[in-house]
This record gives sequence, structure tokens and C-alpha cells, in this order.
Amino acid sequence: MALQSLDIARSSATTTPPPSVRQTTEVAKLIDVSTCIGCKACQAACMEWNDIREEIGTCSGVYDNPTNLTENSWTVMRFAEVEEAGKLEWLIRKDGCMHCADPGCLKACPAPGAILQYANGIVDFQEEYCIGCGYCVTGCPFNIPRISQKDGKAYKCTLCSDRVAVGQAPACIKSCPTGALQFGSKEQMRDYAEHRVVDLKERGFKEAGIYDPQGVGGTHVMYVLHHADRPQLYNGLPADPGISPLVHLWKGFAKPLATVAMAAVALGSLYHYVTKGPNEVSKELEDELEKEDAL
Amino acid sequence: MIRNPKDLVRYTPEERANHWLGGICFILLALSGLAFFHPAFWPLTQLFGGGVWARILHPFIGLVMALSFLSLFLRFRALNAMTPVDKEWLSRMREMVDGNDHNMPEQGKYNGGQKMMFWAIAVCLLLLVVSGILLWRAYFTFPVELVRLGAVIHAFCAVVMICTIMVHVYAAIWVKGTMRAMWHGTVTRAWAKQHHRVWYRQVTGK
Amino acid sequence: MEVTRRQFFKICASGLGGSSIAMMGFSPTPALAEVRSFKLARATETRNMCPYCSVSCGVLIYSSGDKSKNAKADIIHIEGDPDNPVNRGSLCPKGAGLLDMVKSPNRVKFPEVREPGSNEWKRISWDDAISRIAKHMKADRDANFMLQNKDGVTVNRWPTTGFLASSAACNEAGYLTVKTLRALGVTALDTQARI
Amino acid sequence: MTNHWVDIKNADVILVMGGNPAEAHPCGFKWVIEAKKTRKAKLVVVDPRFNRTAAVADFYAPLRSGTDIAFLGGVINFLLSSGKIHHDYVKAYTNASFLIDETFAFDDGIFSGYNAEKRSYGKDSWKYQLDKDGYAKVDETLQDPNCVFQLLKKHYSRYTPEIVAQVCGTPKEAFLKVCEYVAETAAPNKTMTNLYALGWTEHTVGSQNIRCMAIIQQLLGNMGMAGGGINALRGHANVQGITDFALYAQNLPGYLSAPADADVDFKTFLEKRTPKPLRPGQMNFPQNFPKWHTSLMKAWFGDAANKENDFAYHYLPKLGGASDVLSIFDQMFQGKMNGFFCQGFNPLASVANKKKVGDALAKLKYLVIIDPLATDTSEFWKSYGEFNEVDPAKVPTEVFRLPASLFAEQTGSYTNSGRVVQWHWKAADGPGETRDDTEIIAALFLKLKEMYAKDGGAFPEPIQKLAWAYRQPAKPAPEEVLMEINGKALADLEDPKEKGKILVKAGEQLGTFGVLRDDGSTSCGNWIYCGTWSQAGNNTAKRDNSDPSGLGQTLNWGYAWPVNRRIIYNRASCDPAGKPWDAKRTVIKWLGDKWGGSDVPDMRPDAKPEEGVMPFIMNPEGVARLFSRELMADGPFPEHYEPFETPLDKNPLHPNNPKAFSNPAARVYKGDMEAFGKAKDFPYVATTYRLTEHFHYWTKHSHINAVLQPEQFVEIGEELAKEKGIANGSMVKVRSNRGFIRAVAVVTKRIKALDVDGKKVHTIGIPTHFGFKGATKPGFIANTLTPVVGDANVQTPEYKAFLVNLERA
Repeated sequence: MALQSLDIARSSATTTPPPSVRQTTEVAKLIDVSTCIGCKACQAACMEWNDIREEIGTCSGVYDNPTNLTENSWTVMRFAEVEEAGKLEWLIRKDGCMHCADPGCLKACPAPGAILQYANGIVDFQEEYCIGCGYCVTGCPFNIPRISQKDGKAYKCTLCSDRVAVGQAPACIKSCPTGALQFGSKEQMRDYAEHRVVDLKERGFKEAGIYDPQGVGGTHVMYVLHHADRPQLYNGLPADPGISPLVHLWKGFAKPLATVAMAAVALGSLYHYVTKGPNEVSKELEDELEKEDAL
Repeated sequence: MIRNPKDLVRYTPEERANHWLGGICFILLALSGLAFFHPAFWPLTQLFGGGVWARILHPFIGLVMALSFLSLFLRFRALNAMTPVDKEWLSRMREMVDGNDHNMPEQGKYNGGQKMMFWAIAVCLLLLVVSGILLWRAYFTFPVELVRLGAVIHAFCAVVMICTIMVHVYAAIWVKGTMRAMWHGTVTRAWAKQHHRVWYRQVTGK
Repeated sequence: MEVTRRQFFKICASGLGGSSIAMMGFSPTPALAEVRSFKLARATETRNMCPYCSVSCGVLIYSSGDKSKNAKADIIHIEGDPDNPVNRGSLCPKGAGLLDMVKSPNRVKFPEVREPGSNEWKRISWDDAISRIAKHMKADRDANFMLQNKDGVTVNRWPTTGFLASSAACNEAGYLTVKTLRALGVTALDTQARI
Repeated sequence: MTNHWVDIKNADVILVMGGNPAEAHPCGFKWVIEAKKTRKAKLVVVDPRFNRTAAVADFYAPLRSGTDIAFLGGVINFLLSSGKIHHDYVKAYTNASFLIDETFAFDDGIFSGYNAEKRSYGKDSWKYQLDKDGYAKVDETLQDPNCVFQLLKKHYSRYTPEIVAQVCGTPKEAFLKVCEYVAETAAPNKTMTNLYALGWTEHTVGSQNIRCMAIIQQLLGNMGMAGGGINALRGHANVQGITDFALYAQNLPGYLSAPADADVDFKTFLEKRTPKPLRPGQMNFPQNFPKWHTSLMKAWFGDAANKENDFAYHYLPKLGGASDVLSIFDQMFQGKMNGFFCQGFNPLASVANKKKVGDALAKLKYLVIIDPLATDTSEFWKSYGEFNEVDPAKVPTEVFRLPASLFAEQTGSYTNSGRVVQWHWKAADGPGETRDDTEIIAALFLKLKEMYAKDGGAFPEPIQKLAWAYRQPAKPAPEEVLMEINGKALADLEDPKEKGKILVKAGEQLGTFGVLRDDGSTSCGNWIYCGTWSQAGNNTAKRDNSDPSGLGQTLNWGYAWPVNRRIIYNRASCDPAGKPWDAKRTVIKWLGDKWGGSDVPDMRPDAKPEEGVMPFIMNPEGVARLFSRELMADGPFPEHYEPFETPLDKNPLHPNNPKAFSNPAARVYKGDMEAFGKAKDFPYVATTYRLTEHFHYWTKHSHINAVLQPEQFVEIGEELAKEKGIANGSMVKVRSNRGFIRAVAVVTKRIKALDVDGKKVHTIGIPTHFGFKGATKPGFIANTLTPVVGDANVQTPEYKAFLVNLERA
């Protein structure tokens, strides 16, 4: 028994608009890094709910395990020990899909319907339709999608679209012991985040702020950072992410332009043929050779 | 078509087979590649058994085509060396296109346009192979910026290539008596004398 | 092969037609966008508690089946109990991974014995296990039970068999354990609480 | 916990020391974050490592492991010398004004009455001066040099910030900053809560670490307050319950002290345990001991416990001496034990000095493992290369492994760290032939009973007479067991104040321990659990989480012992007149005719404030103890002693008294003393601890958790790593005098070298959790390294501070 789909706002490799009359509230996940203890409950809950199991790895000298996102690890904690002016901070960031308003993965995807953006803002992969080309990886400014070695499909956080579709919060959010992860409408999350920023500023983090990068149209996963002026401190969170200009070029105006160019060549040839006619061997030459033969 | 024992041999069977191998590869590559390039062409993936198969097959076909062209390249490289006559020919291409080819400079086995095409395809294929490997995620992993660049180059070269080949095919259709050179290997003496008089003289000794 | 003007048009037309057919007729079934089915829709929900730390978080255990006689309940998912005032639905990485504890391949499923000097386990029945252990216990208790100490004070203890009690057992199990052990005279008794 | 998890949200300052709740109790830690978010509370962490709790703290101060008393003594000195204490509270609710025996003395690290030979104290001088009525003498002005307040001041005057820095390695400024945070809560309307766990208990001065905090919380007036208290963050889901049920030798269920050889008869036994009030008009609640004990014996032995046989007094074994896990393994090691049971316990991994434990187990005739998992202990006889080197052929022990069910497969109650008893329901059968712990115990008991009935044997009476009237004797239902624990009236219970009025009819479940009797007319399996299953039914299964006060008390969720009280000593949240110290956080108050509020009052409900009944009703003096009388083994005031393995060659507080180097009253067995390492061979301080991804030695069997933290590692500061040429992620060998482990080096900024007594001290962090069985990478057991020496009072081993050496492997 399939459940009702979420309303779709955008579908990969689809040039016509989806049904878009219904108004759906945008949702968002807020990651308040300042109250995150890096316990990895979100990682465990993610694996458990989504029925994915990473392989058991090894310790590589850091707390990060698994050490990177994979097709089986849709979220990982990234730990950074930052020491400035003798004050040590252990900055711990939950990494995973940001659910961009302007998703680079969706833009790059050539398979119709393999990447969807629901009207509530969730960007979801439909592995059924994924062809495994990896263009989504190229399109993503946050380096999130991973192609499975097992089935050649792309995987990433779904923001538990199956839970959200039935009115539940994503598994990671529900599990988060300290409430560093919150889920609600994007508006609620922004309000809550602003409240947290005020608290952080009072505690001496002058540059505290919200990470909701406009380069990708804003995200449906936002961070509260103590050092919003330097997101790179948090294990390389990009300061000003956007879809690469190369991807824009490739998946943007190059597509129609090239199609037109090819059509122009084809039609031009046709026109040429119609107007100029075929280039036949001249009668005189043929006659001349016939004469030679006759000699 | 009437075969005449005095027809001139333009391509050996090996050369023709080589050409058509490349040609078939090109068609398959263009069809599958276009499917990934623009949603309008997506249904073409069905010719390959669906999107996943198209994605799997495309790079392998590409490799076959690259090898096949490499062989063609080695065969015809010398014949495609540009000469001053070619340059003159090229500068007067308009007359040719208009169908007034009577006063064009005399040409060897290949005219300046054909040579241009040869080199364009060679460059495109080289770039397609290199950029294609960057994109071949099933076996290779490269830094994402390089992959992005690869995607742009691959798409650009593919479009240039497709246009070039369209011109190539059209030219063969337009210039009557050309197709048989690749189907059967021979051309009429008249055809040769009209379009490639230098070559005609070389092979006939006249 | 000579291609005449008419033939050329034919080729063009059939090419167009062919690709149109491919696009219309043979094109894939349109992608049906669908979120994954909510896997708990009709699973049975049971209120339980995390056995790990002393926050004792409330958990909801979801099992397949509706408890009908022929359907064997199989635990498929565990998440936090939102009503529990302490954890309010949250779980730590241990609690969030409870399913893998329940399903651990390292769970002991049958009574086993490793005999003296042996290098392997041998599966035995429960009856066998209980009788053999009870025999050991009785032999040791009868041989070493101390009715009086050297000062002649009644002490009634069995000092030669010890017991470390589980801190993850329910109160009821703990109570029955201590009640039984004290009746047997065990004094070498301790629990995880100490370490 | 004196308070409970949710109550942490009411705190203004949260001092985490001796614990790491973000790591070990993340879901409870949410209430710390809640306090930060909603009350702008400050989180202060003092720990040898910058841990996950420190990651979200407002202030972090390092200290050398094993020097908490020096640090906290410094805090006490700071509070007393700056006068930042809650004066009214201290005067009214503590024994500050009590006069101590004039012969009490403290001389260069040793209290009066020390016997070096026996390594123990005679405590005759650690007592109050009593008047002719047997009440303690007091000096309300707190000026008498023998009053507790003056003694306290004098004792801690030595703990200056300089001494703290010298002993702990904590920079002086950092120490003073912590003091300021703490001192803020001396204001009557401010509270600090303290969260501690094994970081304080696993020391040879473990109990005194906690005593230190008790003194501070008394001085600040934070006991009994919402958002205050001393909160032990306990280990397992039901470690509180299992402690309450006394699955250890010294007590019987409900913390009733168990009989020992010295209790030659029932009368002596009762007299020693039934205290007289030390101040007039106090509740002196332990005077009810005979009622609790008699009711327990009725629950256990039914009619076979009666007045004629002193309520089956001699059916109980008498404790002959130490009987803690360290002494049990020492006995076993000496070949004095034949049989052993491990019920949900993995001693090979969790007890100190793995080698000694393994050797001890190999001397047993039989070993029975009752566990859901294939534990390391169950395969102590099997060779796992260098992780467990043993020749099975040489191990004569017969080992049984009985499959127990897990939480999900059981119905019953757990008691959380906040003393809330909660019921849970079975979700599915266990795999294979697993059985509940109750069934396993019942099977063994019934088999033995049958054998004794048939063949006779040593002292069969208690076995034959043990009450076992369960509907299915082989499968006692948890419901009927909890009903038995709660207790019932065996006869109609008459109101002692009103003749003829029946409080409880015969056969009815009891509602409160207030009605327990010492004449055998009530039965109760654990007096503090009386009320869990009243006539109203199973109160532990109550699921109404409404919180009308907003303080998080949720009185209708489960059932907290005692009598559903959520904050104990809550009478102390009001001033002597019955007015709350902080009206915004009213726990209870005097309503004119009775006590009431958001919690069950910890006071006789009708005790008028002017009666002067003091809040600490479990103490015969009615007040809290700054001076702990003769109740501790190692002194009435905590004193800093060095760990048994220390990088120093003297105790900086007592440089010239070798007797006061390490805890003079801690017990050390022969062989274990020799196994201590010296700083010249083992220059680094090691400390073991938990990681949030794992739970003890269980979750190494769970795939998800093995993914999150797959392999044994040790944490090393960058400076030490550089000195030793150790690269991050490389293998290292850590050796103590008892063995070695190999692990991956995690080189970190989070552990810093400390400047201690003019010496640079490096700390090496060793997570436990790993072993040779499980889904994680097979590895060494961390307790291969740890020493066998316990706290002087409760024998908790010193896992948190010992010496090791380090090399590349």
C-alpha cells in the first residue's frame, strides 16, 4: 500500500511545471551547534529508521565515525578542535543534506523524477529512477550525495520524507537528546534560531548567527553557529555556497543553446538541399570520360 | 548503381569497416548522450534498455569509438595534412556551398573542408575521452571541480561533434556519388575527376 | 547507393517518425514520485524502557504482527516515548541503536556448557542445565555451609559460592534474586552498582 | 539523585565534576541545556579532559585526576573565608552549631584514633558532645572552637588557591572563576545543582569526594531546593532499583543493614540499628527500623517468620566480613570459592586487574553466566591471542551459559536515577530458548528445594520455608512480585491514634510505609517501595505526565520512592518559618495547617514550623551533617590524599607524613599492594571512562554502536604525543604494572599537560567498552591496566587515577 505522495514543487529533468496550486508550509531542520554534544544519536536513529547499516570501520585518530558520508551514512558528526587565544572549543557539526531551496543536485540530474523537491522544501532522491550517473554529486555545493557501490544509485538524507509525510518529525530530530536538532516550519525555526542567537551573544559569542545561505536560495536545514562569521571553522562548512558556475553553464543556458545549434545544423542542411539541390557530377565530365573510353 | 570495372577504389574494405564501426558508435553515443543532456531526449534511453543501461553502456561505447577512430586517424592522418591549396579552397568555400564548384582549386583525396572535419573530430574525441573519464563515476573518482569542468567540456565537445558529423553526413548525401565510396569502396572516375582531380590524376596517371 | 531527393525526404521523415514513436510509445512509464511507505503504519506499539543508563528513557517498541496467534511478533523498530517526562521522545546513540542490541548476532539463544578443559560450547537443554547447576550448588552448599563461626555465634552462611547481580534486571527479578540468595545463605553477593 | 532529571532545568548553575553527563547520560543532560536555554543557567565543567560536556559548557577548568577533594576543599575555603554562604540555612539546617568531642583532632593528615597496623580508625572522638538527656550540645553563635562550623573553617583554611593549583594543576584564575560561579548560588533564591558519576566514586577517596560536595551544597543552602541537590548520575537503567533491593551483601532491601557476626541475636541486631534522636523533637525516622525489617521477613518467610523465632532472624546469613566484588575476587583468587554466578555482569571486563580476575575464575569448580549476550567473561577460558592469553585445557572450571531475555522481552519495573519507578511491557519473545531472569532464578530455586526435600542437606529450613506462593511457581509474574514488594496487611491495622478505626483491612495492599508494623501484622518486601502497588493498583504504570507547577515534578507519572516524593529533603526549600526561600520555585510550603505544594512534603504533614522539626528526617539530629560523625571510615571531614598510584612522591598537603600519602583507611590486599606501579616506571596518569556511543561492554555487540565507535583507542595530549613521536591514528602500547593494552592513539588538544607541584603531569585517557567479544574490532580489555584498590568506605575500585607508561606499538 503506497501512501499519498507529498506535493511536488520541482522534479529533475522535467521541463514542465508540476501541479502547483496547493500551498504547503515549508519545513526546516535547525541544527543548533551550540547545544550539540556530538553524541551521534542522530546517526544511530538515521541508520535504524532508514534500514541502512554502515560497515564497521576503524578508529582513525578522531571521534568521527563513520569518517565520511556514504550511501549508508546519510548524516555524520564532524568534530573540530579549535584553539584561539588559549581558549579551546570543540566544534561539532552534524553534516548531511541541506535541502537547498535551489538544489544543485536536482538541477544537474538528467533522469526525470529521480530527484524531487517537495512543496514543503524537502529534496528527495527517488532511487527507483536514479540512473547512477553521479551528476547530482557534481551539482551539490555541499558534497552530500553518495553513489552506492552496491547498486549504483545515489543516496542521501531524505529528511525522513516518509515520516514527515505522515506528520512525524525526522528520526534524527526526534532522537536528539539535547534538543540541538529542532524541526518545524521554516518560519518557526528561524524565530527559534534568532532566540538562540540572542542567548549566544549574551554568553559572549559576538558573531553568533544563523546559517541559511542565500547562494542556494536558503536551506531547509539551517545551523545556529557561535561563529557565523567563520563557518569554515566547523570542519569546512562553506562560507558562501552556491551551485558551481560550471554546473550553471552546463545545465543552464548551454542546454537550449546546444539543442538549437544542433537543430540549426540539421535544418540548415535540409534548407540547403532544398534550395541548392544535390551536387551531381557534371554531365560534361561524364561525357568526356565516355568519349575517352570509346577511343 | 551500375558497376563499372573502371571505377576507382577509394576505400578498402578494412577502411570501410573501421569507418562504420565508428559511425555506429557515434550514433549510439549521440542518442544516449543526448538523453542525459536534455530532458527532451530522455526517451531515447529506452533504445538502450532504460536510463541505467544507457548510463552503463555510454562510456564503453565511447571507448570503442575512441579506439576505432584512433585506427582511422592513423590510417588517414597523412592524407589530411593541410596544404596551401586547402587554405585557398577553404577561403572559397562559399562558392562550393552555393554549388558552383567548377572553379574550385583542384583537390587531392580530401578537400580542405574534409580535412577540417577530420581534425575537428580528432580534437573533439580526444577531449571527449578525457572528460568522459572524469565523469565515469563507476570506476573513477576525481575532485568535484574537475568533474564539473569535465561535464562542461564533454557536453560542449559532444555538441560540436554532433554538428560536425551532421555536416559530414549531409555533405555525403549532398554530393551525389559519395555514399558509394563508403558502402562499396569505389567512386566513378567522373566523380573523382570533378571533386578530387589531383587524386584522380594520381590514381589514373592521367 | 544513390540517394535521390525523394529518398532523402523519406529518410528524414522516417527518422522523425521513429524518434517520435520512441518518445511517445516506448517512453518509460512516467516517474511516480512517492515517499517511502511509513513502515510503522500497522505495527504493534509496546511501551518499554531503555535498559542502558539510569535516565531509564521511555521507548516505544514496534513489532510486526497484531499479536494474533499465528503471527510471531518481530521487533522492527524502537524509538523514544514522547510521553516520558524525562526523555520526551529523545534517545541517545545507544538507545537509538537498541534494535541492533535486540537483534545482535551475539545473543545467547540456548543453554550451553563448556566442560572442564574443553575448548568448546555444547548445547544442552534447560532441564539439563538447571539440574547440573543445582547439583553443583547443593554439593558446594552442603560441604561448606557454616552454621556457626569460631566464636559459636550462629551465622548460617554459605560463603563459597558468589553471585554478581544484574543492574539491568527488573526490580521484580532483583527482588526474587536477593530473596532466594539470602534464603540459600549466600553472602558473597554484589552488584554493578559498586563499579 | 536527591532531586531528579527534569529538575535540573530549575538550576541557575550546573557544576559537572566527576561526571560527564553529555557523554554518559545524554537524555538526562537535555535538562542542563534546558536550564541554559530557559533560565540562562551557567554550565561549569571541572574535569581532567575537555569532554563532550565541556564542549557546551560556559566554563571549563582542568584538574589532575584524583584531586577533587583538594579542589572542592579550596571551594569550601573560598566560601567560608569570603562569607559567601547561605547563613540562615547553615545555622538552622546543618550541624554547624553542634559541639564535637574535645578529643577530636586532626594532625598532619591523620584524624584522631588511627591504627596504622589495621589501616583503620577508632572513631570514639568523632562524636557530638551530648547533654544529660543524650542530646547533642550546640552553640548557636557558632563561635565555640569545638563547634562544627569552627572546625570546618579550620580544617579547610589550608586549602588556599595556591595549594589547589599546586595539587590539582588547575590554574589559579580558573579555580577562582569556578569559585565565583559556585558562590553566586549562596543567595537564597539561587541554586546550583551538582552532577557527578563514577568520576568521583572510582577513587580511593570516592565517598569523600561526594561528602565534599555535600558540605558545599549545605553551605550554599542548595539541598532540598528545586534545581539543587547532589545528583549521582547512576549507571544502568535499574542500578538504582537493584541497589534499593540490596543485591549486595551489606544491606537487605530498602537499605536495611544486614545482620553480621557481631549481631549475635535479634535484640542486639535491632538495637544497633534503631537510633535515638540526637536533638529534641526530631522525627528520627530510622527509629522505625524494626517495622521495616519485620515486614520484610514476613514477606520472605510468611508464617515461618514469627515472634517465637525472632521473625526468622537466623534464616538470614550473617555477614562475616567484606563481601564486595574486590574481596569476592580476592577470595576466589585465593581458591576459597567454588561456585560463581554472573547475572548480567561481565566481571572479566568490568572488574579491576583483568589478569587477576581471569586467574581467579579459573580456580572455580563451576561458573554460571546468566546473560542475553555472549560476554567476555563467559569465554574467559578461551584463547583470543594476546587479548586473552589462556590455555583452555588448563582451566578446570565448568562454565554454563544461560540465555536471558532482554528488556524488550520482559515486563516489570525499572527505577531511574531520580528514584522514579516505572513499569514497562513485553513486546516480543526473545530469540531461541531465552528466559526471563525471574524464571531462571525460580527454576534453580525450585530444583534445589526439591533436592533438599528429597535428600536433605545443610540447613534446609530457609529453603523449605521461603514464601513462594506464586500462581505459577516456576514463572512468578512480575505483577504479583511487585504486589509482594509493596506489601499488604496480614491483619486489620488499627489507627494507633484512634482506637477502633481500621486503617487497612487484612489482605489489602498497603498505601504507605507509615502503616508498617513490627508485630508481624504487615508484610513488605521493600519498605521504600511501599506504595508502588497500593489498593489503587500498579502506581508505577501511571502515565499522566501533567506538570501543573511547571517545575517538572509530574507526580502522576510512575511512582518515586519514598512515598512518591520527587525532591528529597524538600522541607529545606523553605525557611524555618515555612516560607519558600525562592517563591518562584516553590516545592512545598506551610499552608497554615499543613505542608503542601508541588511535591510530597518531606516532613510530617502537620508539623508546625514552630515545632522546630528539622528537614533531614533520616538523621537522628534532624539536620544535615557538615561533620559526618563516625559514619565514614576515613574521617568526618574529607581530606585530600593522593591516589594509590600517583605521579607525586608526597602528598603536597602533608609532605612530611608518609602515613597521610594515600587514603590511610583504604583496604589493600596482599599482592595488590605489590602490583602498584611507581612514577619512575609509569610516569603518566591514566583514567578510564565511557564514550557516549557505547554502554559499558554491551553495545559492542550492537552493530549500529560498533559503527559509531568501532575500535579501542586512547587519548593523548598533543604535547605528550610530540614528545613520544606518536602520530595521530597510529598504534600505541599502554602499560601499567599489571599488564598492557594496544590501541589507536587519538592525539588531541582536549587533554593538556598540567603543572602539578612543579612537575609536568600528562594524562592518558582510556575509554573502556572494548573487548575480545562483540561486533567492534576485537581488542584488549581496558581493565587489564587498573589497580585493585577501592574506596575506603564502599570499595569502589580506583579506575580513575592510576599510572601507566606509553610507547609506540
